[in-house]
Amino acid sequence: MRRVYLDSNATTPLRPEVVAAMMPVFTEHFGNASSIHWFGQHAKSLIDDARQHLAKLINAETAEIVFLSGGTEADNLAIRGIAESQKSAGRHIITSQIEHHAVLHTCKDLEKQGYEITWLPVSHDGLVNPADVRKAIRKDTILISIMHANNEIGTIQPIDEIGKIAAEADVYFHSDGVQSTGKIPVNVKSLGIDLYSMSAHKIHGPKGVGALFVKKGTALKPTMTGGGHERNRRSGTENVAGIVGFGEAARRAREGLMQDMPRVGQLRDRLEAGLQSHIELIHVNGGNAPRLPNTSNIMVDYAEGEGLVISLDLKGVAVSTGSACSSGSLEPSHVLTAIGKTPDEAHGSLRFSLSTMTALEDIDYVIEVLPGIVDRLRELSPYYKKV
Amino acid sequence: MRRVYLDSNATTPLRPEVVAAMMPVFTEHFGNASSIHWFGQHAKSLIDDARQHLAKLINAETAEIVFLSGGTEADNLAIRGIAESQKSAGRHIITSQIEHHAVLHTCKDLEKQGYEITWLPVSHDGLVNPADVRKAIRKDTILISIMHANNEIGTIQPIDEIGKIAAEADVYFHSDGVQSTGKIPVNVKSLGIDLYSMSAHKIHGPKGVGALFVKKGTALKPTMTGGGHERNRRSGTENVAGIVGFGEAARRAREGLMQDMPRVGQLRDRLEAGLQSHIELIHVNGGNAPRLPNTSNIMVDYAEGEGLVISLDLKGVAVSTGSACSSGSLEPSHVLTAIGKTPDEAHGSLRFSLSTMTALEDIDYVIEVLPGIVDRLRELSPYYKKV
Amino acid sequence: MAYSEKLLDYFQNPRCVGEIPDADAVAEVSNPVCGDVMKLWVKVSDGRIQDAKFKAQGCSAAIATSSYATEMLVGMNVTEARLITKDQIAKALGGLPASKIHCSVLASDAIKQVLQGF
Amino acid sequence: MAYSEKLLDYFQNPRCVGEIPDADAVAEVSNPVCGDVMKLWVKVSDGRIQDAKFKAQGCSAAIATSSYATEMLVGMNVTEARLITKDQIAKALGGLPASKIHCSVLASDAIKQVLQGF
Ligand SMILES: Cc1ncc(COP(=O)(O)O)c(C=O)c1O
Ligand SMILES: Cc1ncc(COP(=O)(O)O)c(C=O)c1O
Ligand code: FES
Ligand code: FES
Repeated sequence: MRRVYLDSNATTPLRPEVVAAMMPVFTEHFGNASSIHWFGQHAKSLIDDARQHLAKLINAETAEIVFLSGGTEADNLAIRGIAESQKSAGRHIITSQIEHHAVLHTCKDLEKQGYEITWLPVSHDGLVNPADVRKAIRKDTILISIMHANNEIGTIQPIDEIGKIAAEADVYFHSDGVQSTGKIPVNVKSLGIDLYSMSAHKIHGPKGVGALFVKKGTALKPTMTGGGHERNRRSGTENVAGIVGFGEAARRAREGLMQDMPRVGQLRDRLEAGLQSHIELIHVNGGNAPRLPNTSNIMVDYAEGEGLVISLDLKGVAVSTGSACSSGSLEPSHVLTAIGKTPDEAHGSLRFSLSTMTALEDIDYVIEVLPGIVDRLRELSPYYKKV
Repeated sequence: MRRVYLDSNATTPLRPEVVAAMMPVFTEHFGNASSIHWFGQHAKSLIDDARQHLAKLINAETAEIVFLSGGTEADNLAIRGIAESQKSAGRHIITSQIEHHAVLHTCKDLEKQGYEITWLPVSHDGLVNPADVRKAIRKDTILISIMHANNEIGTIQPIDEIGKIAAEADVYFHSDGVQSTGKIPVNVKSLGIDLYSMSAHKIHGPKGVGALFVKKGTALKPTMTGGGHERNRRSGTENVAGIVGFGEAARRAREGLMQDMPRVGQLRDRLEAGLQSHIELIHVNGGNAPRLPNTSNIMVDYAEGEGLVISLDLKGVAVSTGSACSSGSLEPSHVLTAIGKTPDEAHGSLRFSLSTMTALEDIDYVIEVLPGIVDRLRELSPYYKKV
Repeated sequence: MAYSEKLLDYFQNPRCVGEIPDADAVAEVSNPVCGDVMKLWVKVSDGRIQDAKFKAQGCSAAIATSSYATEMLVGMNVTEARLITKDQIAKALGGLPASKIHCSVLASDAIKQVLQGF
Repeated sequence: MAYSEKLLDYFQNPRCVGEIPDADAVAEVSNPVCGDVMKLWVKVSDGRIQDAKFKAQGCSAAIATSSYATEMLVGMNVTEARLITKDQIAKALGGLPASKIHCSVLASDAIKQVLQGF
């Protein structure tokens, strides 16, 4: 069976070049980067190189990149680290209703510990209004955390404006850049960001590796203590191979930003146009907002998302209903609810997420098979009446 | 130049079989284990298999194994997780003076937050006295954390006795098993352990992957929040390839426990005998206690450890002075200080740590080159007088 | 795939789909958590279910369990049918993943409701 | 390797090792953090250091910097020699990793101490 993978916002396969970069690290350059002997120093230099690739991708200094175990840890460290270090200054945090669970549940946890969280709403197009951020700032606000690009609908938040507002108010600004890193240009300096979360496996790097950009001078209490690795920002033996893979993935992503991503955007547009011309009563969520070039969230009236995903899977096509983490859950997506969808509408949504590895044929195959699937499910629906 | 790697307690190279198991996961079975489509479900089944290998290695149930980013995270989750979940019951923790920094610094951090820590001393052989543990238990004691085998000197603690004491007193018992897992038999059930830390890269698995055994029913507040992975014990997209590698490493380690480890022990004994017959004034730290078969910590009078390490490195031999994490530090090892060494003595210690990949020739090469190095350094010493 | 072959078969080739225009009873139930719905039509005579048809807008588990349950109904007597449980349905389809157990509630609820008047 | 070639050379083949039995001054200093020691012998006449030798029990950086500093001393006049700083020594050997900067203190301290009487 033909296998088409369109769930890149959940995770991606490694690029062959990334595997090639990692291979020798497993068996030859396998030292512990803290060791002073040859094996250790060689490993350390590999990490230094990777750190440069990451820094370059987002225009940071190498000393500002902290390697971690993934995007979830990056979000946790940013939010818990600031909350803990600033708690004598205040306990108010501003975030949005459409953050990834790694931010959402971390803020909820802090809420239980006595922090106050302002959960900003978003427009029907899935955008936070910077004016709302400004209004929400109080004397005891210690952190603003607004994601760069949303993982479910791909909308890109106006974080440059939010960065300015945060800087004026002298409040730390964290942005979850897990979905944007390597897909759209990022310049942490011009965006006025203090903390930026990244994850390797969304851009053809390995799972279990992430990074947090921490602007020089940012007070951050570590969440993981031990040997004092990563300049005391994060303890634990460095995952050298994973970091090397992340570095290579970042390098390739940066090189591809100008060529690969526009092509991905064209494929995504072709998908949306193709589906819209073959299937009635479908809508693109967040379609009027600036979006990641690779993401398309489509609401199908009179059909349920999981049934669509399973049907597509049986045809070899991998997509998701929302974020992978919550794919076991019956609850409607909090993102779709936040943009004003009813639970019912939210339940009929499909997320297609492409990557630089997506082929034109993959798209055309989906345009070929999905209409029949939707027809079949709609015929089962007690509400659907053919027009 | 011949390269001899005798720093396996810092980290190890991957076994070829481990690399082979991981390879297809990077590019073919790369799904996000939370996704409901084929790619995701396949990834999930790979994780399930790995979880079985881990469970089998230490005689746990699969549901009791939580995959994490390493031993440091395992220690942090165990200690912080219990401290947080039990804080209304009490804030007293018992640990030892020779724990790894991941335990040591985490307890220090809790100390700053108002927890009380009892730091148990160890004997000159590097052993905690179970009677001391019993005496230290108070009404408000919520956790006992005593490592299984020490990373610097290899001494194996009487954790079976400590486990009994903890169970009688109804206090949670955590043991850092990062160095013991896969090197000596471990049975968490008969040892009376509630939490047990493990790390893949010490047994020829990948860095950046670890696990915590969490006995069924243990109340543990997660330190990493987000998508609710690992049965809500640890959020973050699972590092499927890394977990598969850990599983394979665990499986091989279990198979090798009865054959490989005795051979490693013989090589270690040959090393100690060879060095003692060729170099005067050297002593084996912890030599009278039960030790890991792969570890030898040797104190060389009238020479300094880092100089020995660098000299050996220039001959192609990788060893360390103490734990890799602190190898950048001037401070004497807290472990050697705890067993009664002066800072001066502690500074003259070398750690050799072998693995199943160590060859007889590696050992003989060290016995050949080290005497000359020691001689040269001793000749520089203002204190040394040839006997 | 976390679903059994049999469940997937009932999802892909559902039996007893449709409406019964002259049904003796109709029920419509929805899952309060996800909003998925099932509508069930029956023809009953002599205390026995002569025919049953369903329609559903829901997940694959909802569709498969609804179809299987509807098929079960045909020919059953009403008293027996009332005893059908969600677990029985789920089990007959090879079990359901933990997060999907609630999906079979649709069918068992619809049966209970549609048979209320008999 | 975090050390320069030059530093490693001074560590492996240290110059000016030894004792001067009829030295004009001897100093022994130790690093308070790690306990490593350096002993320095000098012969001084006409305000000029005629000969210098050292012994050290310490890390590779300590041995290399001690050796290099001792070698520098020979032929220098005392006033100049007093101005030698730890950074100067470290720099001449290609720099030191952050955690090792303190190791060159041994040599600069020993120089200051041994020249105290002149
Ligand atoms: C926006 C966003 N933030 C955070 C994460 C978590 O990153 P990771 O999967 O590396 O834990 C993800 C993906 O899962 C994401 O899409
Ligand atoms: C005893 C012990 N505990 C914990 C750790 C930390 O594990 P990791 O290196 O996987 O973070 C190590 C090794 O570094 C160790 O030897
Ligand atoms: S998810 Fe709604 S019934 Fe299954
Ligand atoms: S470590 Fe003691 S002087 Fe370098």
